[in-house]
Amino acid sequence: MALSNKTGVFICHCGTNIAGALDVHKVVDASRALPGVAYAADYKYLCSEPGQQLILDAIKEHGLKRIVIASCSPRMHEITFRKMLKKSNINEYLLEIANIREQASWVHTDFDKATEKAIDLVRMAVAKVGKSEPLKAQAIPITKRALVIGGGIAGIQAALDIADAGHEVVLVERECSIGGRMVMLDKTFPTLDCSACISTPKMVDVSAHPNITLMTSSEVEEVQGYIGNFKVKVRKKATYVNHDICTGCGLCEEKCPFKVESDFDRGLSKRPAIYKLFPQAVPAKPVIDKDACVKLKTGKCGVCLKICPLNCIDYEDEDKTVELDIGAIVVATGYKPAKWQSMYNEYGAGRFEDVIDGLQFERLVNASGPTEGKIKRPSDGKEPETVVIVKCVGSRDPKKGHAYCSRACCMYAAKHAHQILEKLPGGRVFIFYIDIRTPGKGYEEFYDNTRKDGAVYVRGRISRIFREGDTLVCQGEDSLLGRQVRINADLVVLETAMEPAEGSADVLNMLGCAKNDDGWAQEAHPKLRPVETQVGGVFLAGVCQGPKDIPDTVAQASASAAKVIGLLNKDEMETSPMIAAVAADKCSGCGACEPICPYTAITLEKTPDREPGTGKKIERSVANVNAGLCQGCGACTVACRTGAIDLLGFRNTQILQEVDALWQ
Amino acid sequence: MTEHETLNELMEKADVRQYDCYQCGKCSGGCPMSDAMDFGPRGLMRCAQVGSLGRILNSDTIWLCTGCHACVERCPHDVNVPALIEEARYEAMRRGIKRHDSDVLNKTFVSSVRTFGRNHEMLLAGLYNVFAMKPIQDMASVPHMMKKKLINPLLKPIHGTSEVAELIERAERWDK
Amino acid sequence: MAVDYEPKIIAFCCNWCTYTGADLAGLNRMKYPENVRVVRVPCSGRVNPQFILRAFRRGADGVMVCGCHPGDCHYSTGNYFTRRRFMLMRELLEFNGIDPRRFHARWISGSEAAKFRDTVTEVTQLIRSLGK
Amino acid sequence: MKRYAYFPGCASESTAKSTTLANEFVFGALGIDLIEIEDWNCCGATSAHTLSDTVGLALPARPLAQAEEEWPDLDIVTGCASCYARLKVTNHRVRTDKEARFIVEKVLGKPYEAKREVLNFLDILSGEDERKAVENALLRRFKNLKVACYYGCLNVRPAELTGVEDRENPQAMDELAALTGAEPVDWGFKSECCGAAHQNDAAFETRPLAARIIENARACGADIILTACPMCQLNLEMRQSEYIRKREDKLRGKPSFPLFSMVLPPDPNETIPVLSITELLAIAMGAGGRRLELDAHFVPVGNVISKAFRDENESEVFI
Repeated sequence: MALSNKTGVFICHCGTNIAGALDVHKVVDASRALPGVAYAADYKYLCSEPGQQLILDAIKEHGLKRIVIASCSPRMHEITFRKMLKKSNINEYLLEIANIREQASWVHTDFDKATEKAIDLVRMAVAKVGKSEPLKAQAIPITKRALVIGGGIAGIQAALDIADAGHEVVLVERECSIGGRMVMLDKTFPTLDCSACISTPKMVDVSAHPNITLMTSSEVEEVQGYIGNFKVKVRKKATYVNHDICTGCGLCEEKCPFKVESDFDRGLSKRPAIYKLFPQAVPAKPVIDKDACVKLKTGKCGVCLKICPLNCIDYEDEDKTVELDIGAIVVATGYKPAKWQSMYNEYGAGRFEDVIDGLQFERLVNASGPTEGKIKRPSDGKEPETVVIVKCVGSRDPKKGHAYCSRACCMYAAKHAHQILEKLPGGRVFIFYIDIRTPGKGYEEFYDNTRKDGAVYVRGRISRIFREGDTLVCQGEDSLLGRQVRINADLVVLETAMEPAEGSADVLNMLGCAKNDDGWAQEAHPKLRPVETQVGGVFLAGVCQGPKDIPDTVAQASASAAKVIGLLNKDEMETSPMIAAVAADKCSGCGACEPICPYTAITLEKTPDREPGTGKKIERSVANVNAGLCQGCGACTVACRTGAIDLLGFRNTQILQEVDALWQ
Repeated sequence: MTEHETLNELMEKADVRQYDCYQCGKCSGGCPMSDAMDFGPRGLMRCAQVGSLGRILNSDTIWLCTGCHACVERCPHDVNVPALIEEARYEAMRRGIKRHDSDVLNKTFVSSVRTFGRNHEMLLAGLYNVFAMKPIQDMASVPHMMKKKLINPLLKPIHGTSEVAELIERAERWDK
Repeated sequence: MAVDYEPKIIAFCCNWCTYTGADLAGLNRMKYPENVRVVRVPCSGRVNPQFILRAFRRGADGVMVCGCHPGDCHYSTGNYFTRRRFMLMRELLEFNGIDPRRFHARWISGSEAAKFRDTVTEVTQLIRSLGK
Repeated sequence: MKRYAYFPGCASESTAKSTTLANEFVFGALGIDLIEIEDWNCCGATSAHTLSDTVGLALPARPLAQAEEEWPDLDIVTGCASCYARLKVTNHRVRTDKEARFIVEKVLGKPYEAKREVLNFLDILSGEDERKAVENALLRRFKNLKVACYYGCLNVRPAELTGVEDRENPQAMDELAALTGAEPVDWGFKSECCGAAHQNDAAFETRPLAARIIENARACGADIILTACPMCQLNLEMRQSEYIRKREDKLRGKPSFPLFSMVLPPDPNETIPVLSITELLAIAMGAGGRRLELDAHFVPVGNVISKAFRDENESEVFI
C-alpha cells in the first residue's frame, strides 16, 4: 500500500546566509502550493535544537509522512536530520534536502532569480520524496578474526599489532618460512642495523603469539563473502615433513645428496632438496622441495627418512585445504625485484656473471650469505676493486621497464656503496644516477656520509656494459662534465626496480581489489584512505600498494592493523540501505549487471519459479545483490535491460520525478 | 617565424618533444661520437629544452652524428635524436651554416653520383682531399688498392646517368 | 531570439566529486549563472540515458553530466562507463534532432570549485547562444 | 630456387672485390639467384640525405621502383649496410607516409608502391632452409678459429626497420659462422658504429671508433673479425696500421707522425684480419684463396685461415 504523500517542507534562513539572498517567504508560499505538500514553514536555524524541535512538533501536529528540508548542502546536515527523524515516527529515509544555500543563496546575486531557483529546488525535492520509501539499515555480524596474506615484515607487523589488540589472526605465507625480503638483507639504511637482528625476533614473536595461527607453505585459494563475513579457502601445500614431531635438528638437510640453486641466496649458492629457507627460519623446521627431491620424482633415495631420528618424513604427504571464517583481510604480498635480464640487453641480459642485482649483493655482503659476508665476485671469487652501481634499472624507464620510481633504490645504493668501501679497503665505488632522492629522516645525512666515505657519484645512466677481456666496461655519460666515461669494473651492481610479487594479481582479483596499470594494489583514496581498498574489510600493508622502504612499510602495516582492530572491535556493523535491489520478477537473468559491478556484489543465482502458462516448477537465473559488498554506486541500474535492478534511495522513478518537477 | 617557433617546427617534424627527455644521459653515454661532439645527443636535447635553436644549428654535434641510432635504441622515452639532427641539418643549410669538411664531402659525393650514376670512390676521396686540403689522408692505402685493382680510375658511368642527374635536379627543385 | 532568454539546464552531478566541488564553490561564494539545477546522484555511472532523454523531452535547454575525473571515481570504475556511454549519447541526440552541443559530460573533482563555476558559466553561455 | 632482386652497391665494384667474388660463390653454391637490378644507381648514402631529404629518398627509389616494375614478386637484397639502411628507409617511408610517397612518385615520374621487402644477406641466410643449405654446402670446417662477428649499426638498427630482436647482441651472423666450425666470441662491439660514414669528412673524430672495435675484438680473443658490410669491412681493415701505430705511439708517449705511421706495414702480431661473412662461408664451401682474391685484403688473411682448418690437409690445398 502506497504511503501517504503528506509532505512537510521546512525552509531554513541559515541566519542571513539564505534569507539574505533570496525571498524565503516566497519559497514557503510556493511550497505550500506544491502537490502533496500538507505543511510548510520556515525558521532561522533548522539545524539547531529548537529548529529540530519545531520540525518534530509539526510532524506530530500535522501528521506529516515525508519531509523536505530546504537548507544547506545535504553533505552538511543530511545525517543530522536523519538522526532527528529517528525521534519521530517517520523513517529517516523519507527525507530530502533541497540545497538552497550552496546551490542558490551563496552563488547567485540576482535576488529574484535565486528565489526562483530555490523554489525549483524545493519542487524537485518534494517530487523526489514523494516516491521515496522507508529503508532500513542492515546490521551485519562481524567475525572477529583477521587474515593476513604475506609473511614479510608488513604482514608480520600487521599480524602482531592485531594480535596484541586481542584479536585472532591467521598469517598465511607461501614460502616455508616467514620473513620475506627483509631477512634477505644485510643491513638497513639509514641506521645500518642488522636486518636479521631486528626482524627475526619479530618472527619468533609471531610463532609464539597465542592469538596468531601461522600457516607457512600455504596459499589463499578462494575468497568469498564480504566485510566481516569472508569465507577463505587456504591451501596448505604438502611439506613431506611432520612438523608436529620434527625438532628441526637439521640432520636431514646435512645428508640430503641433491642440491639445487637457492632462491633465498638468489642463485649464488646451493641448498639441499630438504631445506629450511635460512638458518633462523620460522617455523625452524625443514620442508621437502618436491621439484628437487629425487625420492619424490623417481622413488629412489630416501636418505632423509633413514637419517631422521624421529621418523618425521612422510613422502605420502598431500596438499590440504582449510576453510576459514574471517572478518577482515590485510594484503601484504610485497614485491619481487624486476627481471632485468629480459629488459636490458645493453647490460648483457644476464650473460655476465659479475653483473648482479641489489638483492644478490645483499646476500653477498650478508654474514649468513654464501660468502659469509665477504664481497667476492661470482665469476672467480676474487675480491673486486672497482665496483659500479647502476641505479634506476627498470625504474623510471617507460620503454624497457616501469615509469615509476622504486623509491628505495637511492638509499640502498648508498648503503651498498658504504658497505663496499667499508669491507674493501682501497676499493672504489662509482654510482651512476639520474637523480638522487633521499626524502626520509636521516636519509640525506646517510647519502652525505657515503660521499664522505669516498663513493663517487656520477650523474648519468649507464648506457651499456660490455666485456673487454677479463674486465667489464661500464660505459655512460658523466652528464655534469658532458663527457663519456668508460669504467673498468670488477663487479657491477644493478639496483633493480620493485615489481608486484608473483601472484599478487591473483590475490587482488580474488579479493575484488583494483590495481593500477603497474599492478600495484589500489588504495581507496591516495591521500585520505591510504590503507583501505574499495572493498570493505580489505586493507593494504607494505609494498603491495606501491614501492616503499622498510620504515614506510612498517608504518603502513600498523596503520592497516589499526583499521582492522577498529573493525573487529565491533560486534556488528550497519550498512547503508541505499544499495541496489533486484525486482526478481522483472529480472531476465541476462547477467549484464554482473561484470559492470566494481565490487563483484552481483551474482546470478538459481531461483525456483513457475513457468508462465503451464505453472510448471522451473529454475531460472536471477541477479542477486550482496548487501555487504554493494556500495550503492548504481552502475548496474544503467546496464539493466529490463529495469529490474534499481538503486534504493535513488530509484529511477525518484530521479525522473525530479526531472519532471523542473518543467511542471 | 620566431626562433622558438622554428625550433618547435623542427621538433614536430622530427616527432620529438622537449618534455620527453629527462636528461638521464643514456644517449650520450652510448653515443660512439660523443667524445668528439660539443654537445652530444643529451646536450642537444638540453639546447632544445632551453629553446636555444642557435646552439643546435651551430653545433658540430649535428654534423658528426653517424645516424647509428644507438641513442634512440636505449632511450627510456624513445626520443629520436637522429631525426631531430636530420631536421637541424636541413635548417642549418637553409641558413647557410655549414661545417666545411662535411659540406665538401657531401657536395663532392652528389656530384660524383650526378656524373657517373654511382659513387666513384677514388675520385671522391681524391677530390675531397684536395678541396678539404688534407692531401695525405688515407693516401697510404692507395698503392695497395691500385696494385690489387680495388679502385678503378676509369669507372664507366651507368647508362641512366643523365636520368639520375635529372632525378637529383628534380628532387632538389622540389625542396625549393 | 529574445534578449532575456534564460535557458534551463539540468545537471546530474556525482555526490563525491562534482557535487562536493559545487559545495566548495558555494563556500567560496563564487558566482555563476542561475540557470543550472543540480540533481544529486551517487555516481555519474548512475545516470541512465533515459534521464537525459526525459529532460530533453520535458523541455530542458541543456543537460550536463558531471563526475569524478577518469581514474578518480569513488566507486573505482563507474565514470569509465559514463565516458563510454556518453560518447554514444551525443550521436543518439543528433539522430533525434537535438543539437549535441546541448549535452555536456564533464569531469570536475571535489576540489575544483573554480572549474565548476567556469563550466556552468561556459555551458550556460553556449546554450544561451544556441537559442530556444 | 629462391630469387631476389639484387642491389650490389657501389663498393661491390671496387673495394669490396673479394667479398663480391665470395657472394657469387656462396649464393651460387646455395642455389639462390640474385638478379642484378638493371642499371642501378648509387643510393646516395650517406651524403645525399644529409643534403636533402628529397634527394635522399629519390636516389634509392629509382632502383627500387625499377625492381618493382621488372620483378614485382621479388624481395630486394643488398650486401651493404649503408645501402640497406637507405633502401629500407625509403621503402618504409613510401609505405607509411603518404606525403613521402607522393613526392617520391612525383620526382621519380613513375609509380612506386614499396610492395616488397628490402633485405640484407643476414636476413636471407638465417632462414631455416637456408641454414640447412649452408650446412650441406660446406666442404671443410674450421677449428680453433675464434671469430668476432661485427654486424655494424645499420644492419641492426633502428629496430622498427630491421626487425632484429636483440640489437645489443645480435645472433644471426654468429650462428652462420658457427656452422663452419668457427667459434664466435662474446664481445662488446657487435652493433657499435664504426664511423665509416664520416671517415672522410671527420677522419680525426671517427678513427677511434674503429680502433675501439678492433681493440675489443682482440681483447676478447678473436682471431678474425667478420663483417656484413663492405663499408665496415674497408674501414676496419684499411686503417688498421694507422690505429695501431697511433696507439703504440700514445703508449710510448711519443708524438705521432701520421704519414710515417700510415706507410709502415702493420705489425702482424697487432693486426687482426677482417673478412666478410660470405668470404668465410665461401672458404668453408671450398673456394680457394686465389679464386676469392683474398690477397686483396689490406691485412693478410691467408695465414690465419690456413692454420685454422680442422683437416690439416686442407691447409696445403688452400691457396
